[in-house]
Amino acid sequence: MENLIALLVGAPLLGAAVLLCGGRRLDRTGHWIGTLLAAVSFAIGLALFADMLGKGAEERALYQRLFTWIPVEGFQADIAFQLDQLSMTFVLLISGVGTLIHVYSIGYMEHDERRRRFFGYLNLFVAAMLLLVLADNYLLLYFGWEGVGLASYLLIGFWQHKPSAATAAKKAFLVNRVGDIGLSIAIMIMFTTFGTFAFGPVLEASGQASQGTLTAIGLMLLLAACGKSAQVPLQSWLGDAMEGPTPVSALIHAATMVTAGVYLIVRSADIFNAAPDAQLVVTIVGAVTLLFGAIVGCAKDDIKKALAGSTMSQIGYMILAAGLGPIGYVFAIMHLVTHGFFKAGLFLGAGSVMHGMNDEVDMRKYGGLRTYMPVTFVTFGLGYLAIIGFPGLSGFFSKDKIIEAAFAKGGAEGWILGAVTLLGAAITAYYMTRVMLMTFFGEKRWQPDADGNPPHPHESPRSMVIPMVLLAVGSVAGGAVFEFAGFVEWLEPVTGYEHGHPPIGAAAVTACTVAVMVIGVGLAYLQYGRRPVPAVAPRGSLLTRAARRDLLQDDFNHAVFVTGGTHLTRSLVYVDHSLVDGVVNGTAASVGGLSGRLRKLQNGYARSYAVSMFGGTAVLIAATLLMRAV
Amino acid sequence: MFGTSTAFPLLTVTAAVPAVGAILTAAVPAARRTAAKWLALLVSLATLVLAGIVFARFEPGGERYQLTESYAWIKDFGVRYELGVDGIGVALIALTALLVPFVILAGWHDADPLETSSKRWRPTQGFFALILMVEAMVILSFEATDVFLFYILFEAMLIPMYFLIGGFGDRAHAGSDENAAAQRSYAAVKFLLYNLVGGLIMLAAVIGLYVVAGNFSLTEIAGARANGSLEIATSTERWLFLGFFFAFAVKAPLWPLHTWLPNAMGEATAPVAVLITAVVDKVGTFAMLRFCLGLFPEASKWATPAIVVLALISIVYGALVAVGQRDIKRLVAYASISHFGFIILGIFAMTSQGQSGATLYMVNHGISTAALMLVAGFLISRRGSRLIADYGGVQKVAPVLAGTFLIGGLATLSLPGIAPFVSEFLVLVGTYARYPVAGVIATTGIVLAALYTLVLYQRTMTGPVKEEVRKLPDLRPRELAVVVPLIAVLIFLGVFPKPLTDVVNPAVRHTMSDVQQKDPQPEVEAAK
Amino acid sequence: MSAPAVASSVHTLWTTAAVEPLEKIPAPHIEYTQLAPVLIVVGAAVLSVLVEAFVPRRGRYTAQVFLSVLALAAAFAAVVGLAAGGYGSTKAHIAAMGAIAVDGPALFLQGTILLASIVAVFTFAERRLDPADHGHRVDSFAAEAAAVPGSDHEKAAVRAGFTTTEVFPFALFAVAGMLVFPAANDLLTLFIALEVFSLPLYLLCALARRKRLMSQEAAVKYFLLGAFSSAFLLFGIALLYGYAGSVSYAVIADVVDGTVASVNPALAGTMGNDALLLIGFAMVLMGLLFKVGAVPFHMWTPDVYQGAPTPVTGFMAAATKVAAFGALLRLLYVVLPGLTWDWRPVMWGVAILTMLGGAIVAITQTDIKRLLAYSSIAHAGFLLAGVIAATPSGISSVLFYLGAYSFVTIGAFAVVTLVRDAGGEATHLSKWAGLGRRSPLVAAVFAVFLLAFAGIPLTSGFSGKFAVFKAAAEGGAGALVVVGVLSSAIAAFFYIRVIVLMFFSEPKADGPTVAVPSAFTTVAITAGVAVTLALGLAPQYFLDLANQASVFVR
Amino acid sequence: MNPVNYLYLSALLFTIGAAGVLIRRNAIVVFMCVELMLNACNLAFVTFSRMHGNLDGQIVAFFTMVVAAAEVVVGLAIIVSVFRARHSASVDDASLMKL
Repeated sequence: MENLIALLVGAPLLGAAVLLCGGRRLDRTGHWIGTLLAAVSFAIGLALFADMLGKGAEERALYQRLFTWIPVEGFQADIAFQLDQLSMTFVLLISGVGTLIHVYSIGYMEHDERRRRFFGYLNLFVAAMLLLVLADNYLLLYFGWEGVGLASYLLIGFWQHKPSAATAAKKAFLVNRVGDIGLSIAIMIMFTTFGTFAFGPVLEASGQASQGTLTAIGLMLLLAACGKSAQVPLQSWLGDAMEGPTPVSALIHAATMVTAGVYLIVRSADIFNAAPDAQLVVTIVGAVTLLFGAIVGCAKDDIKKALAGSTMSQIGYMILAAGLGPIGYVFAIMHLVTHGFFKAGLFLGAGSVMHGMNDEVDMRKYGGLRTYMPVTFVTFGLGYLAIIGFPGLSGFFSKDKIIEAAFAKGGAEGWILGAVTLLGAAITAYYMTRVMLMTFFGEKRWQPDADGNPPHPHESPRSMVIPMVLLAVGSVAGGAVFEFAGFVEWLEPVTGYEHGHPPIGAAAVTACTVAVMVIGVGLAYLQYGRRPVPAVAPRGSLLTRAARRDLLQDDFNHAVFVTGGTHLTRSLVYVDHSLVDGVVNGTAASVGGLSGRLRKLQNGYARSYAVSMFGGTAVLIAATLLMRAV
Repeated sequence: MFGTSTAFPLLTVTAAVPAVGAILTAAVPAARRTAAKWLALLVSLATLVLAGIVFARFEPGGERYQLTESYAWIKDFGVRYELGVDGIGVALIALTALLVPFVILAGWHDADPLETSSKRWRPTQGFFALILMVEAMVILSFEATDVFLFYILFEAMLIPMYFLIGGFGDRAHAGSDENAAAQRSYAAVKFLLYNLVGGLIMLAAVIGLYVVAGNFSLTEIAGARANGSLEIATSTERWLFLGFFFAFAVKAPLWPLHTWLPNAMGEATAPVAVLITAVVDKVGTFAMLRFCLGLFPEASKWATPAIVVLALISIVYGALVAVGQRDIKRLVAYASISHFGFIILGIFAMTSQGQSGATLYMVNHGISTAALMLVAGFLISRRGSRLIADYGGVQKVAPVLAGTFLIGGLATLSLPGIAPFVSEFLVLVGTYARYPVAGVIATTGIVLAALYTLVLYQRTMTGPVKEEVRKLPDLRPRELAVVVPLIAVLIFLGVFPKPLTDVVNPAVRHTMSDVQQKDPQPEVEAAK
Repeated sequence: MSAPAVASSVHTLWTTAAVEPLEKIPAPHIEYTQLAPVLIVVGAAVLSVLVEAFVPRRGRYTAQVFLSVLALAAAFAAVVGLAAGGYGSTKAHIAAMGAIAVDGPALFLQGTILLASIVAVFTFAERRLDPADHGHRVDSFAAEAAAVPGSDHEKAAVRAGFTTTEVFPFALFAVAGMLVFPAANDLLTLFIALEVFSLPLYLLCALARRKRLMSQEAAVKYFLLGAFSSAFLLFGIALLYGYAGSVSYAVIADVVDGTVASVNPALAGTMGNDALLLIGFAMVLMGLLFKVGAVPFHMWTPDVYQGAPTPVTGFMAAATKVAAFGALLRLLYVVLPGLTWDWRPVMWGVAILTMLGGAIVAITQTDIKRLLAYSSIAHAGFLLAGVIAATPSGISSVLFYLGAYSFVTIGAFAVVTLVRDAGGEATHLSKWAGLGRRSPLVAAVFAVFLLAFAGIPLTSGFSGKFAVFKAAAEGGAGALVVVGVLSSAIAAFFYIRVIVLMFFSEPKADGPTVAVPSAFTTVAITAGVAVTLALGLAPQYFLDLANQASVFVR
Repeated sequence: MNPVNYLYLSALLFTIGAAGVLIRRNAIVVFMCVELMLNACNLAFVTFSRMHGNLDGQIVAFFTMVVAAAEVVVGLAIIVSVFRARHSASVDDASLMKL
């Protein structure tokens, strides 16, 4: 059975290879091949899942070792896979949602002449992401980690002719690279500490390492997670990443890749468990980000950017949960999966809307669309209810658990985190309601696009609708299924689990959650439901304006890194040319000058030559005598 | 002392074939230009086959130096014609023999005579003959186990390189022809003088070595030092080490002795630039590993801190300056400087991972730079400009070219799955194991690498299509034949470097014992 | 010393002479066979004077070339014969009543000089480079030296097809002097040999066919300065004689060592008076350094090299250096070994000055012949480094270097004669631009010579440089090696410049043409290239020769 | 009379000759100064010969005279030819080649 694992990665990889090297002759069939191979991967995933369910909790993990990747004195890196419950969860999410989005893209990218390549990139991404979650050591994980980074780079910049897209892609890659520093340093520390970086040995031995070392590793891993999962302070790329085609935003920047950070932390549970300081930092990052993202989400008029902000904040929840330790890991993953469903659904919905509105993204130019694209409305609505945590829908279960766990952390810490998560929930409800209202309700604020032809909103083709429906189902049912099918028990062998007891009983927490959710919705309704939405954004409060600019993060980065860096490089180029090179050229020049001066002595007069001879002899004699004297 | 001595002088033949080929190519009459090209290509392929045989005949488990040959040469100077390869040599010979055919293929039309030039002037024959001559000398220098023999080749290979740089400049040059010629000969002279000065200082050290050791046989001297029969005063050893290292650091090149490289690579044609950075410069790093560490272990350890610092400066500085370049080829040159920083760092980290990494790095950097530089060359030859600003939106008109260029770039920023990642990561791990701070600083290099690569790609390949670019044709079959195999090799070695590491590991083990260094042991013995 | 003592002693001398009859002076005993090389050349020289006198003009050229080449070849054969006969090693001894040493260094150097001269004579004999003038083939020498440049007289001479075939006897006499110079075993012979080869050279310098004013100027400078220096040399000899009471190397050496057999007490005063010794030594040294062209006695070199007819320049640059260094070696190693600690520091200074001075000033030269002149100065510096080693390996390395260098030099100057324009040889560097494009072969050959000068491996220049530096380092002159290395780096720069000029710059429209030489020059150049590469690739055999030849007899 | 004085004289003559070479312009005069130096040498030889009481020095002196004569021949030949070509015997005029 375990020999199938390689195929999970292999199938989409093959697809990528075929599609990218195949050339124009595959333009017709390319998208089908891509979708098929993604589906194959999903099918294998299901097969393995079924097989896994058949086994006892302890012997569920499967291992497959292909070959030694880097065999060097004292340094062994294998191409080897580990499929346990955690990985399996991801495999299903990735291949499942992945396949749906492949299907969706068939319709969405229909009119793009580079569709074949788009599917090639998508397959590449799926392969890399699966490699990431299937790796059995950190170096191979790093392989996948960079792989998804590359795929994301290619897909964000898919419309390369748009400078904004190209820039966004570059930015995403670079910010991720900063995170990667963390991952590679973490691996280095592991290697020097444990002599290996395979999950098994490292995690087992993690207890024996010194506190400081573990904290260092933890923080470095967190840095990596921040990069990949767009957490403060490395969050700046996610908003711009929305330049990519919407399916990409749905798959990579909502459902799967951005959650890799959460996977990394949960996977390294043992290390973090042994390094409370690192855990604390993790929770802080999570908390900050969930507020940050939420606030940004409130201010954006670009529907995708609003969703991006929400993604940021939802992942904040997951990171926070992961930071809570055994009481949170499971729920982090659970929220991750549910979020995968509803956020992907929301994005696909947004895409569908844009599809109908001549790719208009400004919500202030939508309005009253519910009648024109009913299916989109419904699916989007369900996703909306899920994300705000409407009781019974998936988001409710997962998020509520996280909030409980946050309180259960105990002490001041617990209170603060709990409060933050609650506040986050309220804001979530607020901005999602805002999105909902601005898009589907109220009067039409449509405007003709650049070419002057007014939008004719219509329902999207079936290939796009079906995935939306399926995802909607997932976002409705997912939570309940997990809750009652025993997601906790499923993951517990891998991540460990202990039940957290919030100081105020679980019921109370739930009550609060619902309450704040209602408040949030209410506020939003008062602001956007009752009175008409201005077609041009009002100036708004200072906070609003800051939030529109992503809370000035880019301005900061630009001022510090871009401008500073430019000056640095410019001055270095100057130094290189004038100083380093100048010294050498200077020496050469001075020798030349000396030569020119000495040359003057050769003045052509025999008598002066005679003088030099005479003088030379005199010196010679003097020197000889002197030698004898001393 | 010597390992499996072969009846058949395989190493000599491997070097002799291109040398003879060079002479034959040069002898081809002016009219038969194409014949000369084919001859050169065939010869280089034959060399590749021979290199393959060497690779195959080399037994990783066997003696340190294999396929050895040893003949008396200049008794008076204590010089013998002594050849032998260890794993590192084998790997680099393979690299050289692998790249040259592509260099020749890529430079197919670079040296076609202009209509104006006189009938007796035979640039094409000269161009390919010189390339083959360089190949011969480089290969032999990787084989030499006699310091003097190595020195002679180290110096002699400057001459053909010099003519390649100065004689066959990049036709795509900003500015007038005179200006171009002036800059080209400036670059050539700069190249030659830098390396000549380095070489001459090394000459002083070589003579000094003779005075203290009495012969030049690497194995004998190292052996004598090991068993204590040859004592060298500490100060003397340090001076000699510095003499050698200076020459290699110029060649490598190490900051602040690097400024000749951008000029040389900028002015030379892309294939020649590849020859410089991918092949000839490797002799420098190779020599550090074999001669500096092999002959002067103590001095090497003494100098390590300073060298590590310089290497770090090279890494960061090279990358930053690369970001600021306006000329594609100069950008690649500075990128190479940064990479050479990694190689030297790996060598002097004195850990198995570091040195294996450094050796792999030499090979991988050679191939990846070749890929990137040759594609860049194709691009430049199309548009006739080296300035980044003159491009934009190329991927729209020439997707394959852009794609290969991107892969080359990704290799340069050492993305996992492509060969350079393996070596770079090994270097980093190896360095961190001994000098954590240095390791961390070096790691920042991976961001900077991404920066200059992606900036280059974005500015040239993406965005709206520039008017002058609109007409550019995509890669031609000949050019594909150059790029595709290189990329294939890169990806293969990125996923399965074992064939290489198998030959390199034993050599590294020997070097480590030369410098009497043990890898730092992990704090916690993980439950394996 | 006290005057009366001398008086008395001298008095006794006279009186005794008065009493007993003076015994017969013993007839000098000359080993003709061992002096054969010299005698052959001198004889040939005398013969060729007769040829000048009696053979009709038509036949002279042929006769002279034939005679000189034959004589030089024969002399070389004689040298080889002597060497084979063991006179280089076991049977080495002092011939001609202590006047001339027949030993390894002498034979080796004589061999080198003879070979170089043969090649040089070939270049003398070249008559294809210039277009025929009034139907007469012309060589590089004035039609009639006595005629005023540009005068009707000269034109007439040209019309009549006169040629200065006297150059051959001159050359032969010069060679004879050079043969004796390094073999001279007493200061008198040294001085005579010096003059014997100098005077003909002065004249040869004046005989250029083109640019005669410069040629004559060169001659004047060379002559006056040469005479000036030889006066110093002579005075030095006088002082040494005053110091030791003899001009014989052996005796002087003994006195210096203090191992002299029996000193006439009357002479004890001057003997061992170090002031005389040191001053005298310094002045003799100056005389030799002048011929070698060492800084600060080098200033004649560029002007003379530039003005003299190029074949003569080549001849001078090669043969004179060999001879002068031979004499220098013998003086320092045979006469003054006891003085090593006095002369070494001085020579250090001279060597350093010479190496750096030559290299640095050469950078800014614009005339190829002057450039080569300065390069020859720099090379003199390298050779001095070898001399300073004061070890047998020092001797052998210098011998080897001289052999290697002389062929490169003659070859290089021979190439210079080929590059011509309307005004004769185009020696200005700017004229050489793009030569590599016009005639790749000539340019390539010249490049080989330049690389040899620069000491790039696989050329004889490198082998030689390595040999002398190695010797110097072994002799404890490491610092000299470093200076030498630096100056070779500087020197490399201007050799490279010429190569750049030839290959990388586009040829000018009014650029020079490359004359197609006759067999003579071709042979000369080919020999140069062959030796350059041979000594670069497989120097061992010649190194062995030099080693065997590295023992002075005393 | 103390023969050493002759040495002083010869040294003086030599110096005078050298000085002449350095300061006089006319080639002939310069040349004569050289001759003076040579003769100074001769004087020294003869003196030493007498002091040492052997004849080597005197023999050298004879040789020197011969050489001097030869030099005159060659030297005058050259100088005269230059004079005829330039109508000046000044050493300083002969400075075409420099630097």
